[in-house]
Amino acid sequence: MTSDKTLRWGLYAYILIAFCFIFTPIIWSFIFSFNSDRFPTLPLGHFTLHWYETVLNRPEVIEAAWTSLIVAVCSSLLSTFIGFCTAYTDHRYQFVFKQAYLALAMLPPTIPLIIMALAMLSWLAQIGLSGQVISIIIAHTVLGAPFAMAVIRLRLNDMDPNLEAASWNLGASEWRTMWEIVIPFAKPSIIAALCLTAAVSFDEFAVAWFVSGLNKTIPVVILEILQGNVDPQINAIGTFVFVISITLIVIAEMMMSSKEKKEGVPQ
Amino acid sequence: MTSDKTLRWGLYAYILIAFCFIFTPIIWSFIFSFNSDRFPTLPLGHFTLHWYETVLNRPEVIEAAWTSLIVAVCSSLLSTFIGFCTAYTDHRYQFVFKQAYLALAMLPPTIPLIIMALAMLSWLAQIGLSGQVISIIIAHTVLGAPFAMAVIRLRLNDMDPNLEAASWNLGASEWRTMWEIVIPFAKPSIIAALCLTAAVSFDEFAVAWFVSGLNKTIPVVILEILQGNVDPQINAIGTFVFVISITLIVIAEMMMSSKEKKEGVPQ
Amino acid sequence: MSKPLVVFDKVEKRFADFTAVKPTSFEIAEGEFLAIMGPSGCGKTTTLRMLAGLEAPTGGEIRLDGRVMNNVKPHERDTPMVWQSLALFPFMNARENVEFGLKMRGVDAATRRRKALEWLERLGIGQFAERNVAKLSGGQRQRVALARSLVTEPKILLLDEPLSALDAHLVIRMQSVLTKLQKELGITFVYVTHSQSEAFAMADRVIIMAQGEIAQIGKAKDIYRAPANKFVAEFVGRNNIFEGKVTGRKEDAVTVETKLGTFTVPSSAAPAAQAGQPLSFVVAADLVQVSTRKPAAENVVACQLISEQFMGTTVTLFLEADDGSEIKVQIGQRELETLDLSHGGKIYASWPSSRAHVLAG
Amino acid sequence: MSKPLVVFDKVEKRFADFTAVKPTSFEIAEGEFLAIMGPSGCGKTTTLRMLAGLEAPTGGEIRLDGRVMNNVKPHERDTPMVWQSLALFPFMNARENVEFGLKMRGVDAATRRRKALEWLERLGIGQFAERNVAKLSGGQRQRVALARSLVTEPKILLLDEPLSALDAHLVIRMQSVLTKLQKELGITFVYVTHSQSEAFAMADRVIIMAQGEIAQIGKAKDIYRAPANKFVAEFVGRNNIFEGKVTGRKEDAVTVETKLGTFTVPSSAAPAAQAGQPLSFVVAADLVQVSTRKPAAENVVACQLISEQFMGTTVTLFLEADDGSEIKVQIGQRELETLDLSHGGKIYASWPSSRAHVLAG
Repeated sequence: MTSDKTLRWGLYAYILIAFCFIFTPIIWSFIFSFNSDRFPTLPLGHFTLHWYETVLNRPEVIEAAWTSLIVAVCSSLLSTFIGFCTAYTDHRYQFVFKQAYLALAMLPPTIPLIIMALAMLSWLAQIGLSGQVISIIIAHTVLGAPFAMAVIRLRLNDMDPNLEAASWNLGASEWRTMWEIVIPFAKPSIIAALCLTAAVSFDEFAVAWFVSGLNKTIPVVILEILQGNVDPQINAIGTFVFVISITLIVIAEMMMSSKEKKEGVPQ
Repeated sequence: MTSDKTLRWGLYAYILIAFCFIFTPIIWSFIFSFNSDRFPTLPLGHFTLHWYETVLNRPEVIEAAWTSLIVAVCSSLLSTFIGFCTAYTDHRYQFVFKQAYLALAMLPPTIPLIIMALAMLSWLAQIGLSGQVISIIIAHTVLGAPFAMAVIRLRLNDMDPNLEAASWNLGASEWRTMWEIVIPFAKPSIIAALCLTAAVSFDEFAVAWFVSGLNKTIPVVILEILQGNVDPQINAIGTFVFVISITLIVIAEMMMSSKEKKEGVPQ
Repeated sequence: MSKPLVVFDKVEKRFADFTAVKPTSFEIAEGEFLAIMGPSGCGKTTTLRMLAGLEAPTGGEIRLDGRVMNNVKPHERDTPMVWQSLALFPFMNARENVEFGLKMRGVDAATRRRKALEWLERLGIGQFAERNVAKLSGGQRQRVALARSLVTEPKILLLDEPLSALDAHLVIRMQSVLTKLQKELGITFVYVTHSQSEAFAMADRVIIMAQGEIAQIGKAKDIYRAPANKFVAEFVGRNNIFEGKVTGRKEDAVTVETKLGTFTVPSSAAPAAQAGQPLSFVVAADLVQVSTRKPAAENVVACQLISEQFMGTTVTLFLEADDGSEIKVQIGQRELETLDLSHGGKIYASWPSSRAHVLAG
Repeated sequence: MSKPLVVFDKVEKRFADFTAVKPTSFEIAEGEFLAIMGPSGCGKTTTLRMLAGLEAPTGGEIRLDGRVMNNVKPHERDTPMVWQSLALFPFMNARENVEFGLKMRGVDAATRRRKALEWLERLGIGQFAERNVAKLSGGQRQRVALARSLVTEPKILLLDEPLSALDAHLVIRMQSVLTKLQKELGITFVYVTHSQSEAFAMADRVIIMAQGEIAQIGKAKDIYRAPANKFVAEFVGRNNIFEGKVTGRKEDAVTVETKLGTFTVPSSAAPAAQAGQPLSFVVAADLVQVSTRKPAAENVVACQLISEQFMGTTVTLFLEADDGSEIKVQIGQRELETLDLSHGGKIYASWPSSRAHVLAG
């Protein structure tokens, strides 16, 4: 078929562009994080962990890593909990204005982050929460909950609506059914939601920067180091952040796709 | 049912938090963009368009708006084109390593923006493209194409695989079928992809800031103004950006949900 | 009939904008196999769900074993159900699925394991006890669902179109499993289905529902032979229904004028018919004869052959009378071959008056 | 038989890992209504798709009207198809759908509009011409699909299970539309289906396919009366198949020993049978008689009743012989009522030897 090649070309072209402009730079900075030369030039110098060592000796980086960790853990737990509640409510109940509620609940990720950050900056200053870790947690929870809800909702949509009724029918109360049936069924999506919201929090930069005050997260520290001098330390921190994010996202993806295998019913 | 209230509470709680921490600040900055007082205090002063006027008199804002517009239009066209080609290739052809290609094609949005920005900064400097508008366009195209692909793929998945065969069967060549059948069928999703990728480009801040050089986009200018003095002009620009983004996203949503009505076949 | 286990006393179910079940009363005897049959939307599943407590009646009273059940929660009843979708718990293996009901009743682990294995064994799938339910075939999954519902030894088992997803040959197999099981256990089965074949093959009594009401209740044989009204006659099978007016009455026959012509029915079938009254009667498709030459029978209609439907060795001929109304005739495939029927040619359908069944009302 | 319009000459289709169609030869005459029937995966749809050019044969030659079609692209053929999913273009109205084929052939707007409306009118849906196809009923959509394929006035129409998504009563209606249309237009129909009823009711000739090969080809009547082999006997209907060895031969009868007992078949049906040879024969389910007392017939098997299947006024009894093999008996529902069959009691199935049909090979 003649159009075959032309169309496949589209895919290859995109992969090529993506490689040139995203993957290559990332591999580039990964390589130079282990390179002894101060400036990125070819040929490479020798292998070194020096830049990682200097990074680990900077107290503000360690502090930022802790802040990032605390924020990511708290906000992913909170947003997954909220996400599960909203997804289950949506799955199970019909009520007036449900569509409107859901539309509102899904809105936060569609707001430009810079606008959200700006607005929160002035607002948090008004209510005296500016610069607190809790304010970053709240911001990231609000940001992450819609993702958690979307992921868990997708899974609950696959649940036979009679599954819960079958459990009641066999003598389990509503809460027992929640523990014995609904949560086990949704488990892969709950883990996926935890990973995904942790990654969102870990990577988020604009809000964290505007809101953080003294409690800086890792992306904020990267920017601050960068504003000082160009330094392979940046490559080291960048590689570290990249590996964590991609790991979380890969786990989330695996959890979400594993359901298909489980559901597959042979004839 | 006893668990009813507890669960619904989850949804309400989230809406409440979202309102307090996102919608209120945004409404807040919207209101103060029309308020005569220089500092956000209650009671409000009188209604004014003064801040919009001053913004429009700043040449760097006008320039940034143009840059943003050019970047958004170019990158949304490019990424929708690439997205359509990849989605169609995926829909129609089976080939070796297809899964791997698709996984790579979907990866860019999962990379933390700050890392992507960092990596591109040093890479573009290496290849001499730093500070060019074209480099922002390329970056946003790479970023937007996976969204475009996902949206168009969703639509193509709903297409009866026999639709194309039926068109050939009735005497249309492969290219003719593309124009007469595939593109009309995918039209809502193509429009949605254009809006969505334009919004992504319009809002994106980290990459644009790191890569831009003299060609600043709107989010970059916001940040620069903010680093000077606190000023209700920020509220004016923020409101402007917010309205554009939300409009684009609402159009995209409408296009994506309209397909359900079209497909509904009465008995 | 032994004492009633279930009593529906003017039970009604209204939803916001429509009535699913109009006030309905019937009884189910202990040990009975009752089928509730009807087209989709007739209220049969709602009736079953009310018995399981999944829907609350908006009127009347449901009594199970003498106890009023209207406000008893589903998990406080002992009315296990076999679901159309089976609703097996996908993250458990077959044994764990069967154990679930016992676990919820607080039975200790060893006992429930033993009982679950016993039941799986009894239903012939003991070797699959530790297999994930997703890896079982349709028939095996069906048996797990049955075992899961029966392991708590209930007095009554509710079945909601349990065989509708199975292949035809498995349906036959499972029908025999179900009838055998019901006889051996002696418990009451309430079986909801839209399939006449399943209902007629298994049930002691059949309820036919239409638009939230009981259209007829009785033995399969009686429903088939003597449909109570037009709805049942149409639903149950290949019946030709004639509507008309009584025009005369002789000793042994009543003449009825319909738009297809004037026919006679035995006067014993319509003892009270008066001239001028409306009267409907039914002639079953397998009692109609066809011929290509006009026969000298009492009731003859001239038709054209429109189409045929082959079911096994039986053929249903769809004929169209001159006024456009349809007449169905069921004959054997061998018999069909002896007739020279060409599409478009004249065909005469006829039947003896004694074959007509007069509808009430 | 008039001259062949389509010739399949040792046509074969292999995919990477399996052979969909083994080398197959047959001809289709001009104006013939040919049905290709078989279970799913038998290669019937692949055969049709090769004719439409949607699959390229990996061997052999397909000729249409004398022209070799192997490498002709789908859009360069004139072999319109009616799809199982209909494949109507959802963003066009009924008329635009019908016009599509003409538009692709460069027919001017006025002419194609006129022709499209003519065809919609002819198929009785002229009033829905401007309606979106999503807003039409199943039967109406079916007619749009037919009109869309026929508007270019092809010599041949391919139909891929076109009625499988319709309700039973609509199937009957559409069957009559299709047969009428085919007679009036005089064009060739190639109709792929898994439904025996559709094939038998409409087709002049039927091809039965199994695992990529033609199992039997012939008139519906012949296939039904004399299945060529075990596969056809099982596929076509309610046949009881007995496999055994010839043990003796008398003037008029051959005795065959099977695991169910020794039976006789007429020697005219197996003229060449020698003692010791394997022999299989078929007894159609409607030719078997049942009784509760042992009859004095030639061929008797003692059985138990397992289950029943009701189809209209016919009942299929599923009996199990002592060795566990199944015997099917088809009787009328009225006849069933005269028998006192209880589940579990002994039942005798019997048939006269003359009813046995000996299978070839």
